[in-house]
Amino acid sequence: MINPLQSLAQFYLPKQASNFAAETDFLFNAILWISIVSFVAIVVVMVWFAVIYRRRPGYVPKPSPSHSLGLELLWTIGPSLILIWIFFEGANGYATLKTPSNDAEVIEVTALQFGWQFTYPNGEVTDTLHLSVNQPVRLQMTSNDVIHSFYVPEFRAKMDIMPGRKHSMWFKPTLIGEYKLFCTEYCGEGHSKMVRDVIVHAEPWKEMLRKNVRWREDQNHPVANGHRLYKLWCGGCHSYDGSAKTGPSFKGLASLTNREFADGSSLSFSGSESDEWQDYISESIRKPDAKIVKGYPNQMPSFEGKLSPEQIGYIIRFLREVDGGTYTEPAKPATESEVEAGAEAAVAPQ
Amino acid sequence: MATTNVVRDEYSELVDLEHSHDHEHGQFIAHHFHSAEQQFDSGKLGIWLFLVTEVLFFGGLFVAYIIYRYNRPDVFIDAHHHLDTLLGGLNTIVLLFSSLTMAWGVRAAQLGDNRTTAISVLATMVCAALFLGVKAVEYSHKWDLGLLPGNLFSYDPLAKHDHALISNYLVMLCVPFGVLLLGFLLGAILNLNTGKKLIGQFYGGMAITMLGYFAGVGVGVLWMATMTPKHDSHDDHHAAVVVAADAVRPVVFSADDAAPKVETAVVDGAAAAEAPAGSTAPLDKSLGVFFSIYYCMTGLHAVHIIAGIAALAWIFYRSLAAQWRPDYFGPVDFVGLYWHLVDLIWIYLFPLMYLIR
Amino acid sequence: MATVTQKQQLFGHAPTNHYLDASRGVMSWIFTLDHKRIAIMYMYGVILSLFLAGIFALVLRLELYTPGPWFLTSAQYNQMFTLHGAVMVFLFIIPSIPAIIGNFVLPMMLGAKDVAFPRLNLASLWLYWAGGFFFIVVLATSGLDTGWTFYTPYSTTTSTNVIAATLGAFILGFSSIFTGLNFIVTINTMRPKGMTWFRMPLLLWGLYSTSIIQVLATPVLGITLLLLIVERLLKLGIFDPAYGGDPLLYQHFFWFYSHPAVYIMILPAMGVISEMLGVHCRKEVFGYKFIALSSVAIALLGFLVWGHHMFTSGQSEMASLVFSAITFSVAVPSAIKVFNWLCTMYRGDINLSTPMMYIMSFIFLFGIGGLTGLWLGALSTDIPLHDTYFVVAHFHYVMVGGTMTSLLGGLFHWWPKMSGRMYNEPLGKLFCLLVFIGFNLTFFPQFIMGSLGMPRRYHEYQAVYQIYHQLSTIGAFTLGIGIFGAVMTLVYAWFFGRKASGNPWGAATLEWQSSSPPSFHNFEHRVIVSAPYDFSSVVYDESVDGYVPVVPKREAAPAPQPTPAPVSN
Amino acid sequence: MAQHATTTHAASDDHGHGHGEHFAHPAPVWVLLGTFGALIFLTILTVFIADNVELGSFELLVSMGIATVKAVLVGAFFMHMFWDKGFNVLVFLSSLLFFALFIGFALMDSYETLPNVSDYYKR
Repeated sequence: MINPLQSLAQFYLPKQASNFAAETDFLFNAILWISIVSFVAIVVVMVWFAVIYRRRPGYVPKPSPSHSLGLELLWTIGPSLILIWIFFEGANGYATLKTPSNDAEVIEVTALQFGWQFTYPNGEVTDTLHLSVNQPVRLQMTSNDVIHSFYVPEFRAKMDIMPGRKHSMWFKPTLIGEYKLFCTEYCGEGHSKMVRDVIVHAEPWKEMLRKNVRWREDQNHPVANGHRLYKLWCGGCHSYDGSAKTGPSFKGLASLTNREFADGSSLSFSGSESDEWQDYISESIRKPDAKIVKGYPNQMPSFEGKLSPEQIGYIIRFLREVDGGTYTEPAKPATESEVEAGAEAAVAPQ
Repeated sequence: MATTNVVRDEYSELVDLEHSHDHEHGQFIAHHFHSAEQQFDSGKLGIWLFLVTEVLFFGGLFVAYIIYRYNRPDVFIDAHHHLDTLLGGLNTIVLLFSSLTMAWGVRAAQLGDNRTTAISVLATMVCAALFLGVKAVEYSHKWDLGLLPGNLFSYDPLAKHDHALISNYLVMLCVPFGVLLLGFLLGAILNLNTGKKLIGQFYGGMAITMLGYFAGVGVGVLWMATMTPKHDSHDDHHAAVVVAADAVRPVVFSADDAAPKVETAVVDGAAAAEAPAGSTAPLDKSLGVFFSIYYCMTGLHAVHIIAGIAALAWIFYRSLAAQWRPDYFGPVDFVGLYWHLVDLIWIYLFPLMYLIR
Repeated sequence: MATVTQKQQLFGHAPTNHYLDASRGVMSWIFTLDHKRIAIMYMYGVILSLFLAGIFALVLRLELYTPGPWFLTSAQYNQMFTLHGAVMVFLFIIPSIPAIIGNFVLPMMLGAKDVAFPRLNLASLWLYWAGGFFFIVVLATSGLDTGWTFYTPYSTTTSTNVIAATLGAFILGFSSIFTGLNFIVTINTMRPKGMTWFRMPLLLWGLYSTSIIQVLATPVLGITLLLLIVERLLKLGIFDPAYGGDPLLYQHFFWFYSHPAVYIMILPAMGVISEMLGVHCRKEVFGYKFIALSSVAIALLGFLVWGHHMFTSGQSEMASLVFSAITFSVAVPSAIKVFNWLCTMYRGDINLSTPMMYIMSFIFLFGIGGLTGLWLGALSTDIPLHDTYFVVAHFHYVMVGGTMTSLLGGLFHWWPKMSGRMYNEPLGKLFCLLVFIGFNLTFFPQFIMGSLGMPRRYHEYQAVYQIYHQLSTIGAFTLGIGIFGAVMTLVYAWFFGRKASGNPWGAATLEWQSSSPPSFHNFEHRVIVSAPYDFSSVVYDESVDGYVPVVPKREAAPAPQPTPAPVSN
Repeated sequence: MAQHATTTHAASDDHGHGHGEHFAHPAPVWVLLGTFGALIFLTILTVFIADNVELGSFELLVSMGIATVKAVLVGAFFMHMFWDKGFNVLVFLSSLLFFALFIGFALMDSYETLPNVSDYYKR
């Protein structure tokens, strides 16, 4: 049995993918039909009056009262009652929204210009949000820089994330699928690029995490480590395929021979193995305001203390890899010794 | 659509009424008002509405003050060591006295006694300038110590504070008033000698006002001089307090949290960048927020005092020109109301800033 | 004995020395104290701002025709929407009706020669220009990309010219305060004898309520922007969390002004609609007291609801509940007005003129704008809709559909008085229709994409929303043509229109007792105060091609006199 | 028709009379001096209390109370509110009402969200 109103709703409402959706949509539709009825009534009456009482030869208006306390009370009290009902329905839904379930899994969310980082209970960090169906989650959210906002339309859930305080929200995904996560508080140039995927898995993601499917830098290829760190920290502002983003692209960065800066100075490099180049990259990550690339504003935050020297080394390896503008996943290193060798090679000069 | 039933004779009556009452308008009644009282009532309501905007303008700062005092009571209690209650109290009394003279001036204007009005308004201006002089000493002393707003805050409780009694900042703050004093003196002498009595008296009065500023500076410096030994020991005592507080940072939000963590870098980023690792006692910049609010509130108040002096000067000139009459004293009353509001705001600022214990 | 010539001089089009001709030269305009000239000069600025910000809007809409970036970079797009919003809000919509129609009509409705403080009025105009100049500075330098809300900490860290823009808005705030202060005093102390509070025209109630908000709320904007400037310069640490500040506090400061400011925008529009409706239905406005008092109620309640802009911001749940509840209480007085307007049309003598078209368009658009507010006031439905295109559509329906529609309607209605000329009726109606269609085509699709989840202030968007964006873009250009055409119709009328009589509509309020355009001192004769919507107090007179007041018998004035014989039927 | 034309003349004929001082209310000298004396006394009192009396959390309340008494004195007598039109007094008091609303809501919100801020710094 298909509810015709329900099937109509698919044209103006996203899928219902969380426990809030049905309740919120009920109120949405209720207000919609209340509005349609009252609006149509108003417009019909207005147009009808305008037609039959229009000024025309031979038309003589009949006298009519200029006030009526009864009518005024009617249209004061009538709408008031409806409004009170709407308020309570809204408040009810809000209460559900604000009362987290007891068995909620906690995921830490860090928003930064212009990307997201999700830290799961076992310490794994990803840039897309992985959830398991029917498992309530509580997001503990902080911002690295300016105000962001976490919004997944299908979940009917939204929460601003302000720097300097901790925000918390919860929901229970109820529908398997892939959704979009939007930033809905204007946060700067790359605001509209701060869109990531939310994947609701059929099998419990939690189980996968228990099996310790977390990224271990010491067991992965340094370039793969670098790619992962790029997605978490750099990808919001820097492309590696040469496309324009907030900051300069990484394409051709490793083969750079000369870099001009906003203050008129410049640096020359003799290849990406040279100390000058590696020092420059390392400094740009830790103290970005020291050298601003010509043509770009001084807007990059410092990652001092957020990335370890090893991690900066992985990023440097990644930069060399994507110099041509494309990234290919390195084959998994075969032996432990290769991994160790890779990790040593990756450590950046200080 | 309708026939006219106008009584045509009436038109001639309608026409002749234009300008019929213009001759009744006195010198001070604008053309669009019917009477002195209507004009006075309009002005009075206007100035009250202006005061309403002033209250809400300052209101924003009071809200900021109360929110931060509520959020960080310890910072605010810390802060009172740096404010001199006696100078603040002196300034309070000076402002209250200026309110008295202002009210006296309004009364005299209402009675048509222009001479008393001029003297009262002059006294009010001298008090206002004196207030600014004391304030200049307070400000410059704090700037010497590095008690600056927000991120500029660089007060180091461990450093020795042997600064000159008359600091460079104070000299800078005195320069404009010195220039004005000389200008007014010159103007007064020239005009009185050439027989332009009115403007000469006005310049003379303004010169006396500027002297009030230097009187305030003098009082402030003398007080600072007598206080210096005690003040320094006070600072030393306070240094211990600050260092102790630093040990348990971030004390502001959680007393039970012992060591400052890397994650607080967002807050301490600026401080950490300036203080090299391993140096003792990083600056507690949270006190800077108190001084942000302190300078915003007292600074905005000082701007209002300066604007008040300008308005009072206008009243002073018109009093010398004997323009007030029992049916025309509005401007004195309106400037008076403004002046009392400035006083009112200080009445609240004084305990909020200086009397926190 | 009065002759026909004399009557024409009094009530017909202006014979000699009207306010436009009273003195000549640029200086006589720049330093004028005449409220009518100040209104005209405000009009230049306001219409210019409308066109400037309108062009920004068209550029934005064109860019959004495709999901990916087209001809603007993200940085340029962000500057465009910020400047569109900031110019529209601070330079167009807030001053629009009070500064143009209010300044021109308010003293005349009181039968007065000028507002209470003509010099303050002129200062207000200068401050408006000065504020506008700062926005030009912003345009000429590094622009502005914070959104018109200047939210910290983005506004304290971005490299664009936030200081010039906030300084401009700060100055415009004072311009607004001065206008409001002037209007309150004028209405309070300069009402003529016989005009009690409840015999004032409804436009005056609207302007009075607006002025209350301007005086009470705008200073808070002033201090907020001042603090923001100092925060940027000195890193105060009041709003910026990097130095211990609280961004949520900024939002409280900002919306304490900016929510009431929404009513600064719409209350005068409601006043204009109430005023014109009576005239063009030639019938006493139904439920006068309810319309009048609901304006004041909206103005006062408007101060208690600012938190509904912050439902998702992390403000406390208690605050959200309280703000939501009070928000719904504001809906009631708005509903009262709409129902009363409908009842005014009942059994009216409805003149289907261009202003009447704008009135009906207003009721339609404001109806949608108001009703969609219900979703945004209710907590659970606001959460997914907040900061999406649903909100964009909602406030455009209220601000543009409401305020701009009634501004245009009001200009058509009072144009004969301002210019002394009649506009072209068929052209006026045509462009009104174009504005109506274009407006709905622009903003109705935005409701749908908003409820589907399209966030606002996005340069690039998901392809599923493209069809709505395309409709919206087409609508925007239709709307642009409509507005441009309507303004051009008025400009044409100013120079080439048919001469208008003193009272072409048969309105009973006092400003229509002057000649068209009015003389320098507004009235050539003593005004006759009657009830504002007593249309039996004016009768049509062929000799002046307009309406003239029924002059009371001498012995009857000023005591109430019996109702004259019905004249119009 | 509820409101029919009750017509009167706008520019009243009787505005010409009474250019008197009936709208001026000079304050008596003893009131001014008495107010000033009370203000000085209260200033000294509030400093004395702050320095010598331990009031704990009531301190803010007491000092604000004294400040309010001072403000009322200044308002009533120096600013002539005691003799002024009721409407003007209402206008001024309304500013305090709206200020109270502003501060009330902001403080209520700040009070309830303080844990979110302290949580952040505790981490």
